[in-house]
Amino acid sequence: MATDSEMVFVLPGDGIDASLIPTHPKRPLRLGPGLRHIPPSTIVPTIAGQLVTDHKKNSLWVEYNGGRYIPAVGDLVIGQVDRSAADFYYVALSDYSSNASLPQLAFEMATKKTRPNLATGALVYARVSLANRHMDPELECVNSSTGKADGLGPLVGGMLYSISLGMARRLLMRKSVEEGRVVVLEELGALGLAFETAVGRNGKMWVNSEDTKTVLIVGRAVKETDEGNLTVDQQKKLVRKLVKEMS
Amino acid sequence: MPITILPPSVAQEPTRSLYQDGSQSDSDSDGGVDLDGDVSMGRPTKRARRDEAIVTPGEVITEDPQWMRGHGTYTIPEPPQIISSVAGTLSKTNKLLSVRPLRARYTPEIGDLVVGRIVEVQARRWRVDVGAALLAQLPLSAINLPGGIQRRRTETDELQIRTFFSEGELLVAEVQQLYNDGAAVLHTRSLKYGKLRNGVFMAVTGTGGGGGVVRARRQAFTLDISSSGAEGGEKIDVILGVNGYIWISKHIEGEGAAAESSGPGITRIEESVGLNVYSSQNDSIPLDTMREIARTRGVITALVENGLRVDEEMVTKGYQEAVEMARGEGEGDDSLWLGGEKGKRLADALVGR
Amino acid sequence: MPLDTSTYNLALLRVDGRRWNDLRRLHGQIRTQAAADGSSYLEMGNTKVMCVVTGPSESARRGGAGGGAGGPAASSSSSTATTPNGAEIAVTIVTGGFSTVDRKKRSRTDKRVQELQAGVAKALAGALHAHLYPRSTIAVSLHVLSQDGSLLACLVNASTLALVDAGVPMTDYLVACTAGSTSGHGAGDEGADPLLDLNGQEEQELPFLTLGTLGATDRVALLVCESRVQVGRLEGMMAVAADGCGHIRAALDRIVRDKGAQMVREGAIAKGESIGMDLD
Amino acid sequence: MPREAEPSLNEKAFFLQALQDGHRLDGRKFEQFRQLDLQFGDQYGVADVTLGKTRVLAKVSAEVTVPYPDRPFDGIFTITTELSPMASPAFEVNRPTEQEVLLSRLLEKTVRRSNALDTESLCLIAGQKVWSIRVDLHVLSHDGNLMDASCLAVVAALRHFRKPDTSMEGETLTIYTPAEREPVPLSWLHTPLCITFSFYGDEGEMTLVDTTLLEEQLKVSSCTISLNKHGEICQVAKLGGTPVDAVSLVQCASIALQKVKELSTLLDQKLAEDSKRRNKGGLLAELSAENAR
Amino acid sequence: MASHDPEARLSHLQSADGSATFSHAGYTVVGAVNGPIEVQRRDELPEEAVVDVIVRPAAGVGGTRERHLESLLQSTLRQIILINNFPRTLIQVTLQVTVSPENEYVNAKLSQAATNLPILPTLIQTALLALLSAAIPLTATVTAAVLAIVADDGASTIIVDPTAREIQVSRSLHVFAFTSRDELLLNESEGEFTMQEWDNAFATAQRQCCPAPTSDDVDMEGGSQADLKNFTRSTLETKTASDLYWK
Repeated sequence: MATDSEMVFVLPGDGIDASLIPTHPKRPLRLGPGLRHIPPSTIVPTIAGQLVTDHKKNSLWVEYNGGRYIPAVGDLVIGQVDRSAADFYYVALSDYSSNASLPQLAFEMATKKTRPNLATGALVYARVSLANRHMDPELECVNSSTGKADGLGPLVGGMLYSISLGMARRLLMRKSVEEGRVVVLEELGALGLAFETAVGRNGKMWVNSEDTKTVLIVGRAVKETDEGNLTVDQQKKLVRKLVKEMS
Repeated sequence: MPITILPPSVAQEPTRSLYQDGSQSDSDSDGGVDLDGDVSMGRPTKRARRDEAIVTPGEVITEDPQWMRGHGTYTIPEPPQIISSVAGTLSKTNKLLSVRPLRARYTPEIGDLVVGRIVEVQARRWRVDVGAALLAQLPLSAINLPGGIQRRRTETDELQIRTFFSEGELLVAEVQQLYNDGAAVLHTRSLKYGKLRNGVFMAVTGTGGGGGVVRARRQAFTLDISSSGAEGGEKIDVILGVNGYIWISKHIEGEGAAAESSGPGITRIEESVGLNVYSSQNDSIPLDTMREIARTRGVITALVENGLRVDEEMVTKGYQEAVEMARGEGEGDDSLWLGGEKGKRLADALVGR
Repeated sequence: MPLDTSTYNLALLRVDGRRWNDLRRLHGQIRTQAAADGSSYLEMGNTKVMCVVTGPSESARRGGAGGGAGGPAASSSSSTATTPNGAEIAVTIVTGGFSTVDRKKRSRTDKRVQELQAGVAKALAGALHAHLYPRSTIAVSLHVLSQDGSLLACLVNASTLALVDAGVPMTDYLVACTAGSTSGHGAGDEGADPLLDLNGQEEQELPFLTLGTLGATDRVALLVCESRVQVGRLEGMMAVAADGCGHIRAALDRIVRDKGAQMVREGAIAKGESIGMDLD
Repeated sequence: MPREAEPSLNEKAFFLQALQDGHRLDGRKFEQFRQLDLQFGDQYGVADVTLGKTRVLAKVSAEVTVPYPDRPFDGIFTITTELSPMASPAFEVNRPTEQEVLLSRLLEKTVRRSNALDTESLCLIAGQKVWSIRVDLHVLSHDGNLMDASCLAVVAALRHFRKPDTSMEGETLTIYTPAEREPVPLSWLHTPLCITFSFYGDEGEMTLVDTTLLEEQLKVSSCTISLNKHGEICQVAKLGGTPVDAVSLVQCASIALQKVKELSTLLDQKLAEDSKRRNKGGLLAELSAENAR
Repeated sequence: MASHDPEARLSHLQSADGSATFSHAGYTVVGAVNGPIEVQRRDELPEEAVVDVIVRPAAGVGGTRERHLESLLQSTLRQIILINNFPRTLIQVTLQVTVSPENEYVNAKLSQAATNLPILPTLIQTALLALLSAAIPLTATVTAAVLAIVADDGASTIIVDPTAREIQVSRSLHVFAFTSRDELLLNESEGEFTMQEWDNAFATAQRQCCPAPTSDDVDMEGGSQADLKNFTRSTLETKTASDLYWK
């Protein structure tokens, strides 16, 4: 990932040292969140955080935690159905934000006759298919090229927890243990707890299990790791403590 | 401060004396009542009142599990009981128990003839107040186009939706469909339905008693006014919407609701559904007809005030009676008023009291 | 402040001559307003309240546009209680300036009035089967004509009557009654008696509470106490008030039944079918 | 208008299931409060209450003013509660929500109407000059149970407050600045606090105290009982909601008494700690003030 | 008399998207930022975010004084927030004053007729920290200072961060705010002053708010006055380090 060992902290409006801007010969430069390009060639941070350079992918972004979820195309999110109209569900991604729309046919195998019937207050795991500043975001629960759900769709049962956007990002990393340093889920699984989770980039985590207690343990483990900034060792200790407490 | 002794009210007397009897012996200690000792009060109306004319909220109707609960009732699992949730009369249909409330807002049913008022115009439909809990809707596709043309509704129709019906206008329609939440969808695709003009609107209670419109064989009929000696028109149309909204208007031959029986054959639709069906302009109405419309309105008001049902029979009889009464007292505009004592006399005469 | 009620111990009679467990004269009528969906008039002693119910009718849409003549939208001065996926219950209380001796006008934005409104609305929401009317509003408008104690109780009872008249389904009558205690707030005073259905003067001088129950049960929908009283007295006062609620329920029921019987007699409604058949 | 988000169906169902199994989401017992922290400001009359993630701050201020003509011997005592969008965007400025009205009425009844503060002692010259004591309540973060936290904050701030000392010589009233004379505490009669119970289940058969925002949103009804440690009820409010068995309400009252005793003890202890800290600082401050001159 | 060192806590209010408590010069202000959230239809701007600022006094209800401060803050913050990034949304900044300095020698009046200006820098600074905490994209950061000009036997002296007593005896009062790129963003002056005095005040404020970027040892240079610009940087640096502890 980031090749720079040194942490580079930026504030909005700071100048960025030219050496930090990756210069890949072929790939175009990709700017991630927290940066702004002022033509012709100035790059300015817009938020406070750690500047991260990925020379391989020729990309540059600011890593931070906090704030409100702002939808971006491709994000996996957990939404709550606010109301349904003729062809759409209107889905809330975070409190007080405008609703995203989810076409009723954007589900696996959905036709006019077989589309899922979601009540107000139901949860869906979806992917952001359209997001720009001028329009309300759009979601889909199906991979439009393969027609497969890929695990997306209504979330039935279980419990929803709010977590920080940073924690959601860590949990969604391909190697959440190595890179994200979250081990609670693996630890709990190793102790024989059976549960399933879904993590939304919008700071939501859904946990389900046959056993109510397991859901409670998983929820508390992740929330306490998140709120307490726990290290890997602390997380392991927490898991042992919670499991002991609840049994 | 002087001690005030209030006379006990008549209605209150039985329960009150009962209460005093029960507690007289221990009225000087505060142990007369306690929270747990009072469970016998629970559902006091269980069996004792079986002879009552009506059931009231909270009253246990039956504990027999063979019955199914219908409208106006709810069940509790332990012990299994069907309990009334409204005040009204009991009705049973096979094994279904339901309670018809003494009075309630109109509950739409498919096939009902209703009179409504346009409240809101939307892109492809109107929203209509029919006196129900929810506004009914009338889709653009559910009306007759002027001239009776049969075709899909186009964008042009959508743009000039207000030329058909606009806010505040009245119409008569039939309930075609019901949504899960009880909201009605109307249609006016018949010659007997459509925009209302040349008359007067009145609202009485919908469903249930106390002088409401009752569901009857015919909700719309024509009243012969020749007996009143009216010149010009000899008939007026009366539409008794099941929802308690009523329209009384000048009779027009071959048009409007009363054309029901002698309605034109299907081939004549094109000719008769002229452009004027969506006109909001009244025709000229002879003074006599206007007077008789007002009299009819007075009759219905009198029926309502005296707690009588409103249907074709009562209105027709009432109208004849009113004409007789007016004749007896000599002509004059005063004879139109049928409130108070006069209304009561009319009502008494009708039910033969 | 001289305690006029202090004479109670002499004859065990209250200022108006009642014993501890006497209700005041209760007089009520339903169907007082022909134009309303439901209406009532209720007197509990000299506390007199009028109630008009409109609805259930379609709620004005969020965002303002539309709505209209379908029914009076909840005005900003009313307090509303919402039920999940059901009708919204909007309560407005208007207090006539002439309802009290000092003729003080209470504005509708007065927090005390708003609290009363919220109390009545939420209590009704727990008793009505509002889930039968999604997207609707049931507007309850209460007018206080005269105040002489037990106002909240009278408001609740009048609303119940009017809602029965409007044919809105409910689990049972929601009834309310006050109970007080002849004790001061001190811990002592063991001989203190509970009192039922306080009038205005007693409310001024004695600790009291208003209790609302669902029918003649111990299920408490409403409990409001605004005076200082020993925690040990609570149970006794609640017991007396609950008992009073049972009697008020019977009284309200009688009012409704009398009206129903009259309507059946006059032929305004078809006679109900006999229930005797549930025996076979 | 921003709307308060409702919990999802999944949350509702799971929460109730967990409750029926005897668990709260954060692992607390049904009658257990969250971590409670009470801090006093550097200035007199500022109390900052943190209850889990709920945080409220009360500030007391005093000024001399003219009494109301119908109450010439009483000082003026007001409590203002205005919920700002800081606590939740659903709160709009100048448009009190029902919650705000009920909170303000609760404080009014609990603290003001129960005569916790002796308003007659605020009178300086009858009919002409009285102290006007004002409490401003600021909700900084709202995660449930605003009622109990606010009530504690208001009462703590009032007990912590010192008003300027005064003296009467003949007709002249002197009000001393804090630099001249150490300010004096208010005349305080009893310490009412409130405990809110929330009910769950179809019959309201499960009872929780100190609910989080999510728990609060899912309650079927609630009851707030205000009383002091001597067991005097100042106010009870169960405003509607699902009917609850009378017996459980009576039980709530006795739990409330026990909780209020605990809170009172905590409050007394915190006040004592603060005055001890101040006394030390007070001497130092006096010395340094002397030095500065 | 040494002014207190500035102190700050970030992201400590859980319900808000971003929050900060900032104490400086005898004032303590709690700030919360929510946004971008749904805006009321009637306030909506088609191309920009609406910035709503609410200032609430510690005691008493807000009046014209607070409305004035709100309008100053609103126009200032609109300049640094990238409002074009979030059209048709609302960014809501709530600032709650919790402590304001008391003059030991005067009995406080609730209805203060005193000046609005001294609190302005603290409000601006709190708003900035809360915005950074909420990760709202900004063009730059901002630093503000208040100065009093006291006439002393004909010669006038400039006092940075004056105390309540110094303000009382001052002849004029000035507030300046500069962006991190050293552009003047806001100036409010009141009282009697000459252009010369204003120039001097401006120069002092500029030195105060825009310390030379190369100097590492700011404390020495800044003297007794706090260097808020570097304070902002170090506060956010600490926050970022703590948020990204897992990296």
